[in-house]
Amino acid sequence: MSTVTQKKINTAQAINLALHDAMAFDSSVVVLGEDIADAQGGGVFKCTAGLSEKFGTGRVKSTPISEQAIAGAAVGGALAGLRPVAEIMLMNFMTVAMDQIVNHAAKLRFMTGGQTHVPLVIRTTTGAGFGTGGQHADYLEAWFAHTAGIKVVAPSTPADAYGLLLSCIFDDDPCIFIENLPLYFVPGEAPEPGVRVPIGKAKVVQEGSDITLVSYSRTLHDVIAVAKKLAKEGVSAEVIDLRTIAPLDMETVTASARKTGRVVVAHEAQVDFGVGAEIAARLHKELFGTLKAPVARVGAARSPVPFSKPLETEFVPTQSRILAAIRETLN
Amino acid sequence: MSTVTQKKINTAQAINLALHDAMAFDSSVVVLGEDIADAQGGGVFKCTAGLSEKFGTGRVKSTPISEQAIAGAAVGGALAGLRPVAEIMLMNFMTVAMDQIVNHAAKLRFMTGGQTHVPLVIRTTTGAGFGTGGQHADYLEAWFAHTAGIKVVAPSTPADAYGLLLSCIFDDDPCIFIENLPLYFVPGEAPEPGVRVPIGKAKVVQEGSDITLVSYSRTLHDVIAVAKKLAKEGVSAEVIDLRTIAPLDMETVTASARKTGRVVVAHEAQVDFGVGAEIAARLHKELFGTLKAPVARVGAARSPVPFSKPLETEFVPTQSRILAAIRETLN
Amino acid sequence: MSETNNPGKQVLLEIYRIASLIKQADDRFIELIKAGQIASPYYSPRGQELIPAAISVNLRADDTVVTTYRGIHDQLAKGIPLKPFVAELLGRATGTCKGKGGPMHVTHVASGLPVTTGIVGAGLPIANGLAWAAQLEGTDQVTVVNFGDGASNIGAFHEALNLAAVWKLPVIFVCQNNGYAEHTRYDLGTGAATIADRAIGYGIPGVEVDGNDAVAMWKAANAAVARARAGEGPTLIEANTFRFRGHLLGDDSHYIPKSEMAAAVAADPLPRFRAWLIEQGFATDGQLADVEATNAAAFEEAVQFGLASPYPDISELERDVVAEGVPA
Amino acid sequence: MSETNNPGKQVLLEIYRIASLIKQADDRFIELIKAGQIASPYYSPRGQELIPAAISVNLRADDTVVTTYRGIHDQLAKGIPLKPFVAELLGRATGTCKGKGGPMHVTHVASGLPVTTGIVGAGLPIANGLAWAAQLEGTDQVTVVNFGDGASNIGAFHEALNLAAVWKLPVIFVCQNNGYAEHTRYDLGTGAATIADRAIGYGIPGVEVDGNDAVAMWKAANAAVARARAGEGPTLIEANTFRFRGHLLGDDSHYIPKSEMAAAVAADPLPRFRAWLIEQGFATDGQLADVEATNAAAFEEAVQFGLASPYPDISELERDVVAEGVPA
Ligand SMILES: Cc1ncc(C[n+]2csc(CCOP(=O)(O)OP(=O)(O)O)c2C)c(N)n1
Ligand SMILES: Cc1ncc(C[n+]2csc(CCOP(=O)(O)OP(=O)(O)O)c2C)c(N)n1
Ligand SMILES: [Mg+2]
Ligand SMILES: [Mg+2]
Repeated sequence: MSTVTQKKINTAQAINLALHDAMAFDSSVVVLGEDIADAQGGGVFKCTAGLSEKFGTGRVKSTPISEQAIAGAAVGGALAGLRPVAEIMLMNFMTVAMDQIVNHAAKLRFMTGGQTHVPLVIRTTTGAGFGTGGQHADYLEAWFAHTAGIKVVAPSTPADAYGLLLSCIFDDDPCIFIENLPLYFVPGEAPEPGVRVPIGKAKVVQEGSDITLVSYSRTLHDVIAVAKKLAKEGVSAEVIDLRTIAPLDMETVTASARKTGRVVVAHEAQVDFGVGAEIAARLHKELFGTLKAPVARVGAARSPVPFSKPLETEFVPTQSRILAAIRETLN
Repeated sequence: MSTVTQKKINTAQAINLALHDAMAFDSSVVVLGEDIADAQGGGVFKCTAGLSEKFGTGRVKSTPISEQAIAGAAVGGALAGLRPVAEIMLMNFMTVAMDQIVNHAAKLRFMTGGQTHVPLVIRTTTGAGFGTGGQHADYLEAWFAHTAGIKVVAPSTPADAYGLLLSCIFDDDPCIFIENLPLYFVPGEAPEPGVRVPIGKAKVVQEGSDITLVSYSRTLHDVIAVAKKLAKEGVSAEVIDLRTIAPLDMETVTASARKTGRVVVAHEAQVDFGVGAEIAARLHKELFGTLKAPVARVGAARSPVPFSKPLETEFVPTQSRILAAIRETLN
Repeated sequence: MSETNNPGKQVLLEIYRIASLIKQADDRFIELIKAGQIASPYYSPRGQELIPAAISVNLRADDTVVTTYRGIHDQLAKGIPLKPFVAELLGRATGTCKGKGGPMHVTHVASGLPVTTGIVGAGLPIANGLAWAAQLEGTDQVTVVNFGDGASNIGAFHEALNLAAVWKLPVIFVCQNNGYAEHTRYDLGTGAATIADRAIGYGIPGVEVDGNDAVAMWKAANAAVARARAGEGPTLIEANTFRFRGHLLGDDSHYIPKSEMAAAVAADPLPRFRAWLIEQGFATDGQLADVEATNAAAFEEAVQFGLASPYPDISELERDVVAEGVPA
Repeated sequence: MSETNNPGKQVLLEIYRIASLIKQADDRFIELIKAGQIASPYYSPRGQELIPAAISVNLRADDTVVTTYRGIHDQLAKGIPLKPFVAELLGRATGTCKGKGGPMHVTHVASGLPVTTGIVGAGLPIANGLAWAAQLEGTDQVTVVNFGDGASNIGAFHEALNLAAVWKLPVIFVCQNNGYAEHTRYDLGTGAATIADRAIGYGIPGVEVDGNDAVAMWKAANAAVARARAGEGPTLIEANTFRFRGHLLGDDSHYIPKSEMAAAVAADPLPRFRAWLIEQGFATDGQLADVEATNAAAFEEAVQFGLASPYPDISELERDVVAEGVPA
């Protein structure tokens, strides 16, 4: 998605902009979540600031601390023709709302034989780095990607956050929209107003010929940094930002892997049974016998998220671990 | 696990036997769940029959319909030195208890720096075949396997159910014990009293040289049936019952794959982001360049579980789909 | 809460028509299951017929009803068309859900039955969302959500009632208290003296009513529906009743004392209501027999339609997972 | 519920010692955070000190207390040793959790602090399990679980109180009602007139008390603990209080009316209690100043210990995930 303007905004602002534009564009778009209305500060991360003042507290509702009720109200509202955007403050809190998301939102279209559908978005954020410890920073995208009927999106830039959120809001099926806490505050290229980024399309962030680096969300930025280092050594890396986890854009990933013959997948979620496993399994099959090295996977340490700073710093897929995996894959 | 006796029992009986033996052996073993006490019938599937009569309603407690309270009581009991075995009637109902399992049971050992540990077992059952429709038959093992700190077990025979349940009960960390509803009623070789089956050890059910078939839970039986058909055609299949999903016994799987060069993984869970992906990703790496064909994955249809019989029958990984995947892998 | 209204003769006869249709449907389904023509667990509502019958006559076609696996009484009361209804229980392509939902999940959007869940308590938060949409759009539609006594102990119940109270949603929470949650007697699983008491914890009206008394049930529903339509917010109704046929078909109710069962059977609300209607001169035995005969004929026609209908094509596994033409 | 007991002088002074220690700790932590020596969100308990102080003097060392991210007051009151406590907030290897837990998750099993959760409401079901173990083993230990007003709206609260009631567990559910859940005022998120009212829905005692009144708080806790020890079951205590320093450090409390904040500050329970102790002749200003000085010295020693302690080795990432020597 190219853009003309040079203005920079951060992801929190981009999300806010997308919500404003979507609500102005379509009166069926409604927003709910804890502390999201302006009287409560417009969201703890300010992503929903100004919405209730502009669109009223009927369409923009702060809720009690009741994630099952939040998700359920979103499901019911969607069944009744609304396009609810529910904020589940942090991804770990989705663990109390899994029933509504997995047993209901994901399935009702099918279980009703197509009589109904559930066009809702659940926005949530996560990610290590701010010392929030073991219960506030998990990446659980693989759970939802494993569930038929749900789309999973995880942008890494403000512009993609804007364009993908619009696409999710106007998609006719449930979407899990995964934001990253540290990225909220990182400025980037501003989006083009109203321009939607398609769900299910990865983005080649940087073209290259020696190796393919696949990532998404915050980790993508570390991958880009590592790619820059490699460039200085004369290694040409192609960097792909998945942007959508489900459905996976294997066309883009496979095309790149076919070209480079070497692939490293990096994400902040656990490696085992994670998104990297699905990508590796598919590349192994689709490019059988043609890859020059096995697909490498880099992820978080095999532990809960630790509090202590030095541990938290090493917990995530660090640039040095990403680099090590690349070097191993190159040899 | 070999056994001398010729007596046959089914998996429901094996589970019941393991619970009786564990409770008799160690007074810290306690059991809780909906309708599990004898006054309520000893469990809807009778797996807990006779326990409350023998060990009292203090150690064997029926609960309200409150899965969060059930899982939480198990976590707290475990922290206090008990070895709770909680029954979550069906796996889909674990969606309302995910917080206690994933944010607490799995993490407290780490988050307390080893001051505490959580030796609980959550028994649950699932599986299509009985016309229970979209919200009563999902396989969600990949979610738990993706979570650090939890073990995931899914036996396919009465003897393994008995021996693995004992191991899980006496393991010092949380275990998710996945039973299969249709298998409850299938008789098999009786276990040797008191003999535990180790967690994390797959079982070579049948040795073979042409192809490796990896499965677990109910699907394993279809795989065995297909292997028998293949034998008649002179195809020698090695059949592996994983028995434990996390930690995966890749040693056994890899050794077999190294020998046969061809692997098919079959399970009733969704293929995408499922257990088969992790196995394929690891084999691809560990045996890079030596496999004769890509690892094939067979799973449920990419949909919720349908009610209508003909659809339900085709939803699961049928023998014909397993066979087709094998043939493709053999050529 | 005004309970001054009274149901008239026509309303009472309509309640009887619906309740007797439910009983006939239940009897017939059990025959079909025993004949192996429905392969699924089946949760009989026998004994609870008067509750939805007395509620539904207070509802409009555009009001919505959310129910559970034990829901054929609620669905029939809301007016689901019989042919696609029966076909759904039979898993046929002509069913309301093309056979994909089945007995535990019968829905029919056109009849105001958008969600039937098999997860205890899950319908309550969803009902709030339906009511929120009506509130936003300024229609005066109401949503009735049915659940059991056992469901009142799950977290979703609590979160949903509290949210509905705080948002003043037009929802009627109907707890059909049949005294048992599966095999667990009310008091063994529930700390509250009455489910209605729990309304205090949400600052909303909590009404305990004899769900086996058509007039009392009608009055409670009438008042709650009026309150919801007027924008005054939700009501929790506890309708006391009993289930005669166990938790699911095959359950021998061993956990129910023989005396309790005997007393309940002796007080079967349906024949009692029938006798009362005659005794009060609202109808003659013959007139009610005609109603039953008409029901029976219509229902049997639906059964034959269902049995003659094809099963869905295997390709239906790929359909309705996500919107047409979009990769799943 | 007998509230006849009264705290004696020694008890009142101990309550003050604890409460003032909590305030001193809070002040010091905020200094450390502003100095960049703790890198984590911090949830100040300032204003709520008297609640755990008055509860803890009713507890035994072997009783357990479950708390939340806003928990340093509960932890200090239960008697957590200061050095490993401070070290944990600083993320050091000498911390109670080797620095792996951090400010939101400080636990110390030896002090009866086995669980501190960051998930709203999650501590309540876990408290039931701790109490169940005590009930089974026939010890008369009790478990106190602390949570906020907002937490009373989440499903886990409901399920936990109901289970505790039905199982007659020795649990004291303490809702520290500070009037706000993050930025949401009590009445905007909670349908109940009082949280204590919700006890009716579980058939257990619900006690509303001024949590800023040490004597009233002590009496409520004393009665609830006695009831639990006697095997008579759980109690829900709603302790009304106020938080002075926002939801978490950095929160400017913009959502709290200036007048409300001013009134609260004017009624700060800690100086009020201090003045009352002197006025009642329980202590002189000098004696209380000594208590504060002793606290301060001990706490500063702990801070220096923490600051001088090493961070955990990176290998700690692999440790404590599962039992030693077992593959994760
Ligand atoms: C979350 C969840 N837990 C458990 C079950 C299994 N289950 C199905 S019905 C039922 C009993 C419900 O009792 P009640 O709410 O009284 O309704 P009734 O069946 O009596 O109409 C249970 C435990 C479920 N479906 N969902
Ligand atoms: C399940 C869950 N939802 C949301 C949050 C985010 N959160 C943390 S504290 C808090 C407010 C809690 O308010 P209250 O219960 O009144 O306790 P207080 O902070 O006032 O002590 C919220 C919403 C969480 N931690 N867990
Ligand atoms: Mg019931
Ligand atoms: Mg509060």
